[in-house]
Amino acid sequence: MLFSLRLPVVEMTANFSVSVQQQDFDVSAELTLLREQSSQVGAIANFVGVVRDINDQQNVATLELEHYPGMTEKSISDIMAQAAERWQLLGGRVIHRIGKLSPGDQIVLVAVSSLHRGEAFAACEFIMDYLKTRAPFWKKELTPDGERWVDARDSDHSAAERWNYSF
Amino acid sequence: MLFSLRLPVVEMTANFSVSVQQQDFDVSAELTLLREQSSQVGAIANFVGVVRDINDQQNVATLELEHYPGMTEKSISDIMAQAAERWQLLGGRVIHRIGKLSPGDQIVLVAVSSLHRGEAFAACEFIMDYLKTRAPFWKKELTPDGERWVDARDSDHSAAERWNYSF
Amino acid sequence: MVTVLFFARIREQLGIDRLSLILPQEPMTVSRLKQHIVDIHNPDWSDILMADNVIKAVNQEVVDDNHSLKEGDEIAFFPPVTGG
Amino acid sequence: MVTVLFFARIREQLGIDRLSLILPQEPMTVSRLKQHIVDIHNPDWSDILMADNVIKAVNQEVVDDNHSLKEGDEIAFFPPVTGG
Repeated sequence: MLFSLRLPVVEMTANFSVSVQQQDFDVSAELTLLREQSSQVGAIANFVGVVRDINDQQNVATLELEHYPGMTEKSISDIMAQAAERWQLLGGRVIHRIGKLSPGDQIVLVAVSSLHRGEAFAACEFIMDYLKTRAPFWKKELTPDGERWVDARDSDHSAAERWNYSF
Repeated sequence: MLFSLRLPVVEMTANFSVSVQQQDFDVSAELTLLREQSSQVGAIANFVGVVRDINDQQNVATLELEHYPGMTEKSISDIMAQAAERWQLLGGRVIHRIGKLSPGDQIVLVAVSSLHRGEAFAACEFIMDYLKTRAPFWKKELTPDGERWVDARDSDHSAAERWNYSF
Repeated sequence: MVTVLFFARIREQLGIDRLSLILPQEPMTVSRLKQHIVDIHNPDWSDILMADNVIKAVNQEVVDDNHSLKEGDEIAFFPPVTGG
Repeated sequence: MVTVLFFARIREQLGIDRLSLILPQEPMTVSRLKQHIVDIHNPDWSDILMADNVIKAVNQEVVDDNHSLKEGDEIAFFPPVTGG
Protein backbone atom coordinates (compact mmCIF):
# COMPACT_ATOMS: atom_id res chain seq x y z
CA MET A 1 0.00 0.00 0.00
CA LEU A 2 1.55 3.22 -1.11
CA PHE A 3 -0.33 5.28 1.44
CA SER A 4 -0.33 2.95 4.41
CA LEU A 5 2.51 4.16 6.63
CA ARG A 6 3.32 7.51 8.08
CA LEU A 7 6.36 9.48 7.07
CA PRO A 8 8.95 10.05 9.76
CA VAL A 9 9.07 13.65 10.89
CA VAL A 10 12.06 15.51 9.44
CA GLU A 11 13.07 19.01 10.46
CA MET A 12 12.75 21.50 7.62
CA THR A 13 14.65 24.75 7.45
CA ALA A 14 13.18 28.07 6.40
CA ASN A 15 14.75 27.53 2.98
CA PHE A 16 11.98 25.09 2.08
CA SER A 17 8.45 26.36 1.58
CA VAL A 18 5.05 25.41 0.15
CA SER A 19 2.21 27.58 -1.10
CA VAL A 20 -1.23 26.50 -2.28
CA GLN A 21 -2.85 29.45 -3.98
CA GLN A 22 -5.28 30.56 -6.65
CA GLN A 23 -3.02 33.21 -8.20
CA ASP A 24 -0.33 32.59 -10.78
CA PHE A 25 3.37 32.53 -9.87
CA ASP A 26 6.50 34.08 -11.36
CA VAL A 27 9.21 31.47 -11.83
CA SER A 28 12.02 34.03 -12.13
CA ALA A 29 11.09 35.63 -8.82
CA GLU A 30 11.02 32.24 -7.08
CA LEU A 31 14.39 31.22 -8.52
CA THR A 32 15.89 34.55 -7.50
CA LEU A 33 14.79 33.91 -3.92
CA LEU A 34 16.42 30.47 -4.00
CA ARG A 35 19.64 31.97 -5.39
CA GLU A 36 19.70 34.63 -2.70
CA GLN A 37 19.25 32.12 0.14
CA SER A 38 22.83 30.85 -0.06
CA SER A 39 26.04 31.73 -1.85
CA GLN A 40 26.57 27.97 -2.15
CA VAL A 41 23.78 27.51 -4.71
CA GLY A 42 25.28 26.23 -7.96
CA ALA A 43 22.27 24.48 -9.46
CA ILE A 44 18.52 24.98 -9.52
CA ALA A 45 16.39 22.29 -11.12
CA ASN A 46 12.76 23.14 -11.51
CA PHE A 47 9.59 21.87 -13.04
CA VAL A 48 6.51 23.74 -14.23
CA GLY A 49 3.29 21.84 -14.91
CA VAL A 50 1.01 23.36 -17.53
CA VAL A 51 -2.72 22.83 -18.24
CA ARG A 52 -2.93 20.97 -21.54
CA ASP A 53 -5.56 21.69 -24.16
CA ILE A 54 -6.35 18.08 -24.86
CA ASN A 55 -6.60 15.34 -22.27
CA ASP A 56 -7.74 11.89 -23.35
CA GLN A 57 -9.23 13.29 -26.58
CA GLN A 58 -11.54 15.80 -24.88
CA ASN A 59 -11.18 19.51 -25.33
CA VAL A 60 -10.62 21.03 -21.92
CA ALA A 61 -12.30 24.38 -21.60
CA THR A 62 -11.47 24.87 -17.95
CA LEU A 63 -9.88 22.85 -15.19
CA GLU A 64 -11.00 23.16 -11.60
CA LEU A 65 -8.68 22.11 -8.80
CA GLU A 66 -9.90 21.11 -5.35
CA HIS A 67 -7.61 20.40 -2.41
CA TYR A 68 -7.66 19.47 1.29
CA PRO A 69 -6.57 22.64 3.11
CA GLY A 70 -3.96 21.81 5.71
CA MET A 71 -3.25 18.25 4.64
CA THR A 72 -2.16 19.36 1.18
CA GLU A 73 0.51 21.71 2.52
CA LYS A 74 1.55 19.16 5.13
CA SER A 75 1.95 16.33 2.62
CA ILE A 76 4.08 18.48 0.32
CA SER A 77 6.23 19.61 3.26
CA ASP A 78 6.72 15.97 4.19
CA ILE A 79 7.79 15.09 0.65
CA MET A 80 10.27 17.99 0.59
CA ALA A 81 11.62 16.90 3.97
CA GLN A 82 12.18 13.40 2.61
CA ALA A 83 14.02 14.84 -0.38
CA ALA A 84 16.16 16.99 1.92
CA GLU A 85 17.07 13.89 3.91
CA ARG A 86 17.94 11.89 0.81
CA TRP A 87 19.95 14.52 -1.09
CA GLN A 88 22.12 17.44 -0.04
CA LEU A 89 19.85 20.36 -0.84
CA LEU A 90 20.12 24.06 -0.09
CA GLY A 91 16.49 25.06 -0.61
CA GLY A 92 13.16 24.08 -2.09
CA ARG A 93 9.99 25.78 -3.22
CA VAL A 94 6.65 24.27 -4.22
CA ILE A 95 3.69 26.30 -5.43
CA HIS A 96 0.48 24.57 -6.47
CA ARG A 97 -2.48 26.47 -7.84
CA ILE A 98 -6.13 25.69 -7.05
CA GLY A 99 -9.47 26.89 -8.41
CA LYS A 100 -10.24 27.43 -12.07
CA LEU A 101 -7.42 27.23 -14.62
CA SER A 102 -7.36 27.42 -18.42
CA PRO A 103 -5.25 25.62 -21.04
CA GLY A 104 -1.70 27.02 -21.10
CA ASP A 105 -1.87 28.13 -17.46
CA GLN A 106 0.87 27.14 -15.03
CA ILE A 107 -0.43 24.67 -12.40
CA VAL A 108 2.56 23.72 -10.32
CA LEU A 109 6.16 24.76 -9.65
CA VAL A 110 8.72 22.53 -7.98
CA ALA A 111 12.14 24.16 -7.64
CA VAL A 112 15.14 22.75 -5.78
CA SER A 113 18.55 24.32 -5.21
CA SER A 114 21.74 22.46 -4.50
CA LEU A 115 25.51 22.72 -4.88
CA HIS A 116 25.55 20.46 -7.93
CA ARG A 117 23.02 19.61 -10.58
CA GLY A 118 22.70 15.84 -10.05
CA GLU A 119 21.13 16.23 -6.64
CA ALA A 120 18.89 19.10 -7.72
CA PHE A 121 17.53 17.14 -10.69
CA ALA A 122 16.90 13.98 -8.69
CA ALA A 123 15.21 15.80 -5.80
CA CYS A 124 13.03 17.87 -8.14
CA GLU A 125 11.78 14.79 -9.97
CA PHE A 126 11.30 12.89 -6.70
CA ILE A 127 9.19 15.70 -5.21
CA MET A 128 7.11 15.97 -8.36
CA ASP A 129 6.53 12.20 -8.57
CA TYR A 130 5.39 12.00 -4.96
CA LEU A 131 3.30 15.15 -5.20
CA LYS A 132 1.45 13.49 -8.10
CA THR A 133 0.53 10.43 -6.04
CA ARG A 134 0.34 11.74 -2.47
CA ALA A 135 -0.68 15.39 -2.29
CA PRO A 136 -4.47 15.73 -1.98
CA PHE A 137 -5.49 17.65 -5.08
CA TRP A 138 -8.27 16.66 -7.44
CA LYS A 139 -8.80 17.92 -10.98
CA LYS A 140 -12.20 18.32 -12.56
CA GLU A 141 -12.42 19.04 -16.27
CA LEU A 142 -15.17 21.33 -17.43
CA THR A 143 -15.63 20.39 -21.11
CA PRO A 144 -18.28 21.31 -23.68
CA ASP A 145 -19.82 17.89 -22.90
CA GLY A 146 -20.06 18.56 -19.18
CA GLU A 147 -17.96 18.06 -16.08
CA ARG A 148 -15.81 15.08 -15.25
CA TRP A 149 -13.34 14.23 -12.51
CA VAL A 150 -9.92 13.32 -13.90
CA ASP A 151 -8.87 9.73 -13.20
CA ALA A 152 -5.57 9.01 -11.50
CA ARG A 153 -2.94 7.66 -13.90
CA ASP A 154 -1.21 4.33 -13.31
CA SER A 155 1.96 5.79 -14.82
CA ASP A 156 2.13 8.31 -11.97
CA HIS A 157 2.21 5.50 -9.46
CA SER A 158 4.92 3.72 -11.44
CA ALA A 159 6.93 6.95 -11.46
CA ALA A 160 6.70 7.30 -7.69
CA GLU A 161 7.42 3.63 -7.04
CA ARG A 162 10.71 3.64 -8.91
CA TRP A 163 12.26 5.69 -6.08
CA ASN A 164 11.98 2.54 -3.96
CA TYR A 165 10.99 4.47 -0.93
CA SER A 166 10.54 2.42 2.20
CA PHE A 167 7.08 3.55 3.20
CA MET B 1 36.83 8.64 -27.00
CA LEU B 2 33.93 10.77 -26.02
CA PHE B 3 34.59 13.33 -28.73
CA SER B 4 35.76 11.12 -31.53
CA LEU B 5 32.74 10.67 -33.79
CA ARG B 6 30.43 13.13 -35.42
CA LEU B 7 26.81 13.44 -34.49
CA PRO B 8 24.29 12.46 -37.14
CA VAL B 9 22.43 15.44 -38.52
CA VAL B 10 18.93 15.74 -37.08
CA GLU B 11 16.36 18.22 -38.29
CA MET B 12 15.42 20.77 -35.65
CA THR B 13 12.20 22.72 -35.63
CA ALA B 14 11.90 26.39 -34.82
CA ASN B 15 10.74 25.34 -31.35
CA PHE B 16 14.34 24.62 -30.34
CA SER B 17 16.80 27.48 -29.98
CA VAL B 18 20.21 28.37 -28.56
CA SER B 19 21.62 31.72 -27.48
CA VAL B 20 25.13 32.51 -26.29
CA GLN B 21 25.08 35.99 -24.81
CA GLN B 22 26.62 38.31 -22.25
CA GLN B 23 23.36 39.63 -20.83
CA ASP B 24 21.25 37.94 -18.17
CA PHE B 25 18.06 36.03 -19.01
CA ASP B 26 14.56 35.97 -17.58
CA VAL B 27 13.43 32.40 -16.90
CA SER B 28 9.72 33.30 -16.71
CA ALA B 29 9.82 34.92 -20.14
CA GLU B 30 11.56 31.90 -21.65
CA LEU B 31 9.08 29.47 -20.11
CA THR B 32 6.17 31.57 -21.32
CA LEU B 33 7.50 31.33 -24.88
CA LEU B 34 7.74 27.54 -24.55
CA ARG B 35 4.18 27.38 -23.19
CA GLU B 36 2.86 29.48 -26.05
CA GLN B 37 4.51 27.35 -28.74
CA SER B 38 2.01 24.52 -28.39
CA SER B 39 -1.26 23.82 -26.61
CA GLN B 40 0.11 20.31 -26.06
CA VAL B 41 2.73 21.42 -23.52
CA GLY B 42 1.99 19.79 -20.18
CA ALA B 43 5.44 19.82 -18.62
CA ILE B 44 8.48 22.08 -18.65
CA ALA B 45 11.63 20.86 -16.94
CA ASN B 46 14.38 23.39 -16.66
CA PHE B 47 17.74 23.91 -15.10
CA VAL B 48 19.50 27.11 -14.06
CA GLY B 49 23.22 27.06 -13.33
CA VAL B 50 24.44 29.65 -10.84
CA VAL B 51 27.94 31.04 -10.14
CA ARG B 52 28.97 29.75 -6.74
CA ASP B 53 30.87 31.80 -4.21
CA ILE B 54 33.28 29.07 -3.28
CA ASN B 55 34.82 26.62 -5.72
CA ASP B 56 37.50 24.25 -4.46
CA GLN B 57 38.09 26.41 -1.36
CA GLN B 58 38.91 29.59 -3.25
CA ASN B 59 36.79 32.68 -3.03
CA VAL B 60 35.62 33.53 -6.50
CA ALA B 61 35.49 37.25 -7.04
CA THR B 62 34.60 37.05 -10.72
CA LEU B 63 34.23 34.35 -13.31
CA GLU B 64 35.13 34.95 -16.94
CA LEU B 65 33.67 32.72 -19.63
CA GLU B 66 35.28 32.22 -23.02
CA HIS B 67 33.66 30.30 -25.87
CA TYR B 68 34.21 29.30 -29.51
CA PRO B 69 31.76 31.41 -31.51
CA GLY B 70 29.91 29.26 -34.00
CA MET B 71 31.01 25.87 -32.70
CA THR B 72 29.46 26.53 -29.31
CA GLU B 73 26.01 27.21 -30.75
CA LYS B 74 26.37 24.31 -33.18
CA SER B 75 27.36 21.81 -30.50
CA ILE B 76 24.42 22.80 -28.30
CA SER B 77 22.02 22.56 -31.27
CA ASP B 78 23.38 19.09 -31.98
CA ILE B 79 22.83 18.02 -28.36
CA MET B 80 19.25 19.34 -28.44
CA ALA B 81 18.65 17.53 -31.73
CA GLN B 82 19.85 14.29 -30.14
CA ALA B 83 17.49 14.84 -27.22
CA ALA B 84 14.61 15.53 -29.62
CA GLU B 85 15.34 12.25 -31.39
CA ARG B 86 15.51 10.30 -28.17
CA TRP B 87 12.45 11.73 -26.39
CA GLN B 88 9.16 13.15 -27.58
CA LEU B 89 9.70 16.87 -27.01
CA LEU B 90 7.68 19.91 -27.97
CA GLY B 91 10.36 22.58 -27.60
CA GLY B 92 13.71 23.42 -26.08
CA ARG B 93 15.66 26.50 -25.12
CA VAL B 94 19.29 26.87 -24.09
CA ILE B 95 20.87 30.15 -23.05
CA HIS B 96 24.49 30.27 -21.96
CA ARG B 97 26.15 33.44 -20.77
CA ILE B 98 29.72 34.50 -21.57
CA GLY B 99 32.03 37.25 -20.34
CA LYS B 100 32.38 38.33 -16.72
CA LEU B 101 29.98 36.93 -14.12
CA SER B 102 29.76 37.31 -10.34
CA PRO B 103 28.75 34.88 -7.59
CA GLY B 104 24.98 34.40 -7.56
CA ASP B 105 24.65 35.22 -11.26
CA GLN B 106 22.78 32.87 -13.58
CA ILE B 107 25.16 31.18 -16.07
CA VAL B 108 23.02 28.76 -18.04
CA LEU B 109 19.39 27.89 -18.70
CA VAL B 110 18.26 24.59 -20.20
CA ALA B 111 14.47 24.34 -20.59
CA VAL B 112 12.57 21.53 -22.30
CA SER B 113 8.84 21.22 -22.92
CA SER B 114 6.96 18.00 -23.46
CA LEU B 115 3.54 16.43 -23.04
CA HIS B 116 4.57 14.63 -19.86
CA ARG B 117 7.15 15.27 -17.19
CA GLY B 118 9.25 12.12 -17.50
CA GLU B 119 10.50 12.99 -20.96
CA ALA B 120 11.03 16.65 -20.09
CA PHE B 121 13.13 15.79 -17.01
CA ALA B 122 15.25 13.22 -18.84
CA ALA B 123 15.88 15.44 -21.86
CA CYS B 124 16.77 18.45 -19.69
CA GLU B 125 19.30 16.48 -17.68
CA PHE B 126 20.71 14.86 -20.85
CA ILE B 127 21.22 18.23 -22.53
CA MET B 128 22.84 19.67 -19.43
CA ASP B 129 25.17 16.67 -19.00
CA TYR B 130 26.34 16.84 -22.61
CA LEU B 131 26.63 20.61 -22.59
CA LYS B 132 29.01 20.25 -19.62
CA THR B 133 31.33 17.88 -21.51
CA ARG B 134 30.92 18.88 -25.15
CA ALA B 135 30.03 22.55 -25.57
CA PRO B 136 33.19 24.67 -25.96
CA PHE B 137 33.10 27.04 -23.00
CA TRP B 138 35.96 27.67 -20.61
CA LYS B 139 35.76 29.27 -17.19
CA LYS B 140 38.50 31.37 -15.68
CA GLU B 141 38.28 32.33 -12.03
CA LEU B 142 39.56 35.74 -11.06
CA THR B 143 40.36 35.37 -7.35
CA PRO B 144 42.17 37.62 -4.89
CA ASP B 145 45.17 35.32 -5.45
CA GLY B 146 45.14 35.78 -9.21
CA GLU B 147 43.59 34.15 -12.24
CA ARG B 148 43.16 30.45 -12.87
CA TRP B 149 41.48 28.33 -15.50
CA VAL B 150 38.91 25.97 -14.01
CA ASP B 151 39.75 22.29 -14.46
CA ALA B 152 37.23 19.94 -16.06
CA ARG B 153 35.54 17.65 -13.54
CA ASP B 154 35.66 13.88 -13.90
CA SER B 155 32.14 13.69 -12.44
CA ASP B 156 30.84 15.64 -15.44
CA HIS B 157 32.18 12.97 -17.77
CA SER B 158 30.62 10.25 -15.64
CA ALA B 159 27.30 12.09 -15.79
CA ALA B 160 27.41 12.26 -19.57
CA GLU B 161 28.57 8.68 -20.00
CA ARG B 162 25.64 7.20 -18.08
CA TRP B 163 23.35 8.08 -21.01
CA ASN B 164 25.18 5.34 -22.95
CA TYR B 165 25.17 7.32 -26.09
CA SER B 166 26.71 5.57 -29.08
CA PHE B 167 29.18 8.22 -30.13
CA MET C 1 -16.95 14.17 18.69
CA VAL C 2 -15.00 13.56 15.53
CA THR C 3 -15.05 15.51 12.26
CA VAL C 4 -15.47 13.63 9.00
CA LEU C 5 -14.54 15.29 5.69
CA PHE C 6 -15.29 14.21 2.11
CA PHE C 7 -13.53 15.49 -1.00
CA ALA C 8 -13.92 15.62 -4.77
CA ARG C 9 -15.97 12.86 -6.42
CA ILE C 10 -16.89 11.33 -3.04
CA ARG C 11 -18.11 14.69 -1.74
CA GLU C 12 -20.28 15.11 -4.82
CA GLN C 13 -21.62 11.54 -4.73
CA LEU C 14 -22.59 11.83 -1.06
CA GLY C 15 -23.85 15.38 -1.53
CA ILE C 16 -22.13 16.43 1.69
CA ASP C 17 -18.68 17.76 2.51
CA ARG C 18 -18.52 17.36 6.29
CA LEU C 19 -20.10 15.52 9.24
CA SER C 20 -19.67 15.88 12.98
CA LEU C 21 -20.22 12.61 14.81
CA ILE C 22 -20.16 11.29 18.33
CA LEU C 23 -18.00 8.16 18.31
CA PRO C 24 -20.45 5.39 19.28
CA GLN C 25 -18.04 3.12 21.11
CA GLU C 26 -14.37 2.46 21.86
CA PRO C 27 -12.28 0.98 20.29
CA MET C 28 -13.35 2.34 16.93
CA THR C 29 -11.53 1.80 13.64
CA VAL C 30 -11.79 3.64 10.32
CA SER C 31 -13.48 0.60 8.85
CA ARG C 32 -16.13 0.53 11.57
CA LEU C 33 -16.64 4.29 11.29
CA LYS C 34 -17.50 3.90 7.60
CA GLN C 35 -20.14 1.28 8.47
CA HIS C 36 -21.48 3.53 11.23
CA ILE C 37 -21.81 6.46 8.83
CA VAL C 38 -23.69 4.27 6.34
CA ASP C 39 -25.97 2.93 9.11
CA ILE C 40 -26.99 6.30 10.48
CA HIS C 41 -27.22 8.18 7.18
CA ASN C 42 -27.93 6.34 3.95
CA PRO C 43 -27.51 2.69 2.86
CA ASP C 44 -26.66 3.94 -0.66
CA TRP C 45 -23.44 5.42 0.73
CA SER C 46 -22.00 1.95 1.29
CA ASP C 47 -20.72 1.44 -2.27
CA ILE C 48 -19.17 4.89 -2.28
CA LEU C 49 -17.36 4.72 1.06
CA MET C 50 -16.38 1.04 0.89
CA ALA C 51 -14.86 1.24 -2.61
CA ASP C 52 -11.30 -0.16 -2.78
CA ASN C 53 -9.69 3.00 -4.00
CA VAL C 54 -11.04 5.32 -1.30
CA ILE C 55 -8.16 6.91 0.57
CA LYS C 56 -8.52 7.47 4.30
CA ALA C 57 -6.68 10.11 6.31
CA VAL C 58 -6.77 10.71 10.06
CA ASN C 59 -5.47 14.04 11.30
CA GLN C 60 -4.13 14.65 7.81
CA GLU C 61 -2.04 11.49 7.61
CA VAL C 62 -3.02 8.65 5.30
CA VAL C 63 -4.02 5.52 7.25
CA ASP C 64 -5.50 2.09 6.53
CA ASP C 65 -8.90 0.69 7.54
CA ASN C 66 -7.58 -0.75 10.81
CA HIS C 67 -6.41 2.58 12.16
CA SER C 68 -7.87 3.27 15.63
CA LEU C 69 -9.82 6.46 16.14
CA LYS C 70 -9.99 8.66 19.20
CA GLU C 71 -12.00 11.63 20.40
CA GLY C 72 -11.26 14.81 18.46
CA ASP C 73 -9.87 13.11 15.35
CA GLU C 74 -10.32 14.61 11.89
CA ILE C 75 -11.11 11.81 9.45
CA ALA C 76 -11.15 12.35 5.69
CA PHE C 77 -12.27 10.18 2.76
CA PHE C 78 -11.12 11.01 -0.75
CA PRO C 79 -10.46 9.47 -4.19
CA PRO C 80 -6.97 8.92 -5.66
CA VAL C 81 -5.26 12.27 -6.06
CA THR C 82 -4.79 13.97 -9.44
CA GLY C 83 -2.79 17.14 -8.81
CA GLY C 84 0.39 18.37 -10.40
CA MET D 1 45.18 28.13 -46.65
CA VAL D 2 43.71 26.83 -43.43
CA THR D 3 42.77 28.75 -40.30
CA VAL D 4 43.98 27.51 -36.93
CA LEU D 5 42.32 28.71 -33.73
CA PHE D 6 43.44 28.36 -30.11
CA PHE D 7 41.23 28.82 -27.06
CA ALA D 8 41.44 29.35 -23.31
CA ARG D 9 44.55 28.05 -21.53
CA ILE D 10 46.13 26.95 -24.82
CA ARG D 11 45.60 30.38 -26.33
CA GLU D 12 47.26 31.99 -23.33
CA GLN D 13 50.15 29.52 -23.22
CA LEU D 14 50.92 30.04 -26.91
CA GLY D 15 50.29 33.76 -26.70
CA ILE D 16 48.35 33.64 -29.96
CA ASP D 17 44.71 33.07 -30.80
CA ARG D 18 44.82 32.42 -34.54
CA LEU D 19 47.13 31.38 -37.37
CA SER D 20 46.65 31.27 -41.13
CA LEU D 21 48.75 28.57 -42.77
CA ILE D 22 49.39 27.17 -46.19
CA LEU D 23 49.03 23.39 -45.94
CA PRO D 24 52.54 22.11 -46.77
CA GLN D 25 51.55 18.85 -48.41
CA GLU D 26 48.69 16.44 -49.04
CA PRO D 27 47.59 14.24 -47.35
CA MET D 28 47.79 16.17 -44.10
CA THR D 29 46.38 15.01 -40.77
CA VAL D 30 45.65 16.93 -37.57
CA SER D 31 48.60 15.20 -35.95
CA ARG D 32 50.99 16.28 -38.71
CA LEU D 33 49.59 19.80 -38.65
CA LYS D 34 50.48 20.09 -34.96
CA GLN D 35 54.08 19.07 -35.71
CA HIS D 36 54.19 21.49 -38.63
CA ILE D 37 53.02 24.36 -36.42
CA VAL D 38 55.68 23.52 -33.84
CA ASP D 39 58.36 23.28 -36.54
CA ILE D 40 57.66 26.63 -38.15
CA HIS D 41 56.87 28.58 -34.96
CA ASN D 42 58.32 27.52 -31.64
CA PRO D 43 59.70 24.21 -30.32
CA ASP D 44 58.31 25.10 -26.88
CA TRP D 45 54.79 24.75 -28.29
CA SER D 46 55.22 20.99 -28.63
CA ASP D 47 54.30 20.14 -25.03
CA ILE D 48 51.28 22.41 -25.19
CA LEU D 49 49.82 21.16 -28.48
CA MET D 50 50.75 17.48 -28.08
CA ALA D 51 49.27 17.13 -24.58
CA ASP D 52 46.85 14.19 -24.27
CA ASN D 53 43.89 16.24 -23.19
CA VAL D 54 43.98 18.76 -26.07
CA ILE D 55 40.71 18.61 -28.01
CA LYS D 56 40.86 19.04 -31.76
CA ALA D 57 37.98 20.33 -33.90
CA VAL D 58 37.84 20.66 -37.67
CA ASN D 59 35.11 22.84 -39.12
CA GLN D 60 33.58 22.96 -35.65
CA GLU D 61 33.27 19.19 -35.22
CA VAL D 62 35.47 17.33 -32.74
CA VAL D 63 37.90 14.97 -34.51
CA ASP D 64 40.85 12.78 -33.59
CA ASP D 65 44.53 13.13 -34.57
CA ASN D 66 44.12 11.03 -37.71
CA HIS D 67 41.51 13.28 -39.26
CA SER D 68 42.51 14.37 -42.79
CA LEU D 69 42.66 18.08 -43.53
CA LYS D 70 41.82 19.89 -46.72
CA GLU D 71 42.14 23.38 -48.13
CA GLY D 72 39.92 25.92 -46.38
CA ASP D 73 39.47 23.95 -43.15
CA GLU D 74 39.08 25.68 -39.80
CA ILE D 75 41.09 23.76 -37.22
CA ALA D 76 40.78 24.50 -33.48
CA PHE D 77 42.76 23.34 -30.46
CA PHE D 78 41.31 23.72 -26.99
CA PRO D 79 41.42 22.28 -23.45
CA PRO D 80 38.62 20.19 -21.89
CA VAL D 81 35.48 22.30 -21.68
CA THR D 82 34.18 23.77 -18.42
CA GLY D 83 30.89 25.52 -19.22
CA GLY D 84 27.51 25.15 -17.60
